[in-house]
Amino acid sequence: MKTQTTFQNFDLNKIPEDLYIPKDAFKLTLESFSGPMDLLLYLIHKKDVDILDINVAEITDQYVSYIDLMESLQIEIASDYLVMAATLAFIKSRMLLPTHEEDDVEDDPRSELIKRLQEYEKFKIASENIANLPRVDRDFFTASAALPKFSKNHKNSFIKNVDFAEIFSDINSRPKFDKSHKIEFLELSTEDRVRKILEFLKKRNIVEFYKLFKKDEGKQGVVVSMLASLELAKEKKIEIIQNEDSNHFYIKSKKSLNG
Amino acid sequence: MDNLINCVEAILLSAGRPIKISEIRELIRLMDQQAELADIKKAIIDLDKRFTDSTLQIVEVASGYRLQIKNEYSRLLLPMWQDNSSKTSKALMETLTIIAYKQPITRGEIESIRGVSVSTQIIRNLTERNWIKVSGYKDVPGRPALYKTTKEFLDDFQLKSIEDLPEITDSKSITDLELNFG
Amino acid sequence: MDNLINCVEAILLSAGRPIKISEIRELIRLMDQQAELADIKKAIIDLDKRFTDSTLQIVEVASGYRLQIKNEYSRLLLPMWQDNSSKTSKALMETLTIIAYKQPITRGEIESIRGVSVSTQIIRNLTERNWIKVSGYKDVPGRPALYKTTKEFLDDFQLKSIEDLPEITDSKSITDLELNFG
Repeated sequence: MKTQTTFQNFDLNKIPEDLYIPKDAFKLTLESFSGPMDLLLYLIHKKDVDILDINVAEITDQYVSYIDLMESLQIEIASDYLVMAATLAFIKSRMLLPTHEEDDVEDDPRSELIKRLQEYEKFKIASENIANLPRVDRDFFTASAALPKFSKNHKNSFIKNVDFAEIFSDINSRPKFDKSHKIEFLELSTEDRVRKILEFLKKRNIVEFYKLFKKDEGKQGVVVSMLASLELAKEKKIEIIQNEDSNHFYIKSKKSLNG
Repeated sequence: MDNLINCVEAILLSAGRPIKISEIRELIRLMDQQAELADIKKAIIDLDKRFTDSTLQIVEVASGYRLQIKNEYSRLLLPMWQDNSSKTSKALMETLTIIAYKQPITRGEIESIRGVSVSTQIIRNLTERNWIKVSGYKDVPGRPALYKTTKEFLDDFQLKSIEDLPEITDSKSITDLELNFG
Repeated sequence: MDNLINCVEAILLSAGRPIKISEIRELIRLMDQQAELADIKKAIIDLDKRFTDSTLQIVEVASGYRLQIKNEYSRLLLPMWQDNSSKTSKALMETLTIIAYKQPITRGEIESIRGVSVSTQIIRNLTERNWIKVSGYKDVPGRPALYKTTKEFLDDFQLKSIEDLPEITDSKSITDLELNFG
């Protein structure tokens, strides 16, 4: 922990050479923050100050430095980090304004942030406690044994017709949200998708939403199709329908389109 | 029936999951036999005694009684099961924790506590592990799903009920100090 | 080591699949202990004797030794596995389907097709139902187990051979939807 003061004066464009924590290890630390609140708490505790005594100006500068550092280490920064940076900058600017004696505690521009930090820290500590509870297949193991032989007639009665092909295509049709689809060259355009949806609706009146994109288009395909659908709905060219009991929704062309 | 202890053992061994006393009674009834809940409970205790010199033990968790290997053998068994399925990220654990203590809760509410968006992957991962489930939809615009933890979550963390979760405390630094704005 | 019988018991009880003597030796070696194959074999025989009055027995199959519940308990246990509306979960059927079509396949590969982790519970459940088995180990770092379906799987689902599985036709796959944005 002591060495970390070194980090505060680093050149924003590169990691200082006297930094004796290896670059990779440092990157790992930065990546291990679960979000902007986690990073902020880290910065506060690092200074060994109480949350209630935050010096917003100082913390803001450090926070922004860390974000810059993440950027230079090419860590993908969630927009939430930037939102927090803006919040801090806003509080900092408010703090710089002259205060009046009669201002009470409620007016402290930091109070909202402090409340959120306290609430978050409570759960952060609790989650560390839960992570340390004994867990199945990590700290303890369940016991079981293979089933005895069941007679054939008994067994056949309980396996219904299973459509394996349907199960398989169902798995395949699911977009893989966990894969990072780095589609470098394939830039999907909403405009293009709008055109294609209209073309398709000429042949068929109604289509399930998931058929509007292809598996290999990944998340981007889903997003572009969604944007295109919303655009068309806004222009009143299509209707978006969802049955109450279903996760699927459908794109239906409005009559004017066909008639 | 004199064989009750063995019946309980066979049921617990074949299930590989926690079993309720009432489930055991029902299986025995289907054999045209009778057993009172109290008898079954006693058989469970006797069975656990029989395991004294073996590697087995009976543990009660949220969904019932389960056979486990005694903890002293965990180190021996770990290499067999070491895989990614037991690994969890900090973000996943935070999300799970907030759901556990604040259930039922929407994704948006979790996000506002964590200050970061909760990825679909985390929700899917928690759902797939059967640690959380949708318990309903909040009556606000958009009708967002409300999440709560499951019995299986308690089982996997060897807990009997949600009250057994570690108590949630305000961090020392927060409670001990007066509001002191400089 | 005097504790060898218990180590063997713990391994077989937690594995949920047949285990080779050499695997047992390896697990014991990882604990910085030594055991000869002959000693392990003897421990297995001793353990089986210990099970005389219990519901368990050790069965040797092609891929090793496994613990099985004695056949006299099949009538007691059948209803538990017959009522599979809830227990044959979607996740379980999906995993089985992927193994059926893509065998031999590792757990990691199943996970990447499903997009979510495959719980140990599911693999164990499928193995205990005798629907899948380990057919070998993939020659990549970590040497993960390769799973394939068994003859019993074919029997239970009334398939004569694996070729009888319904063909995955192109019309059913997403890559070939009518809406083919070129």
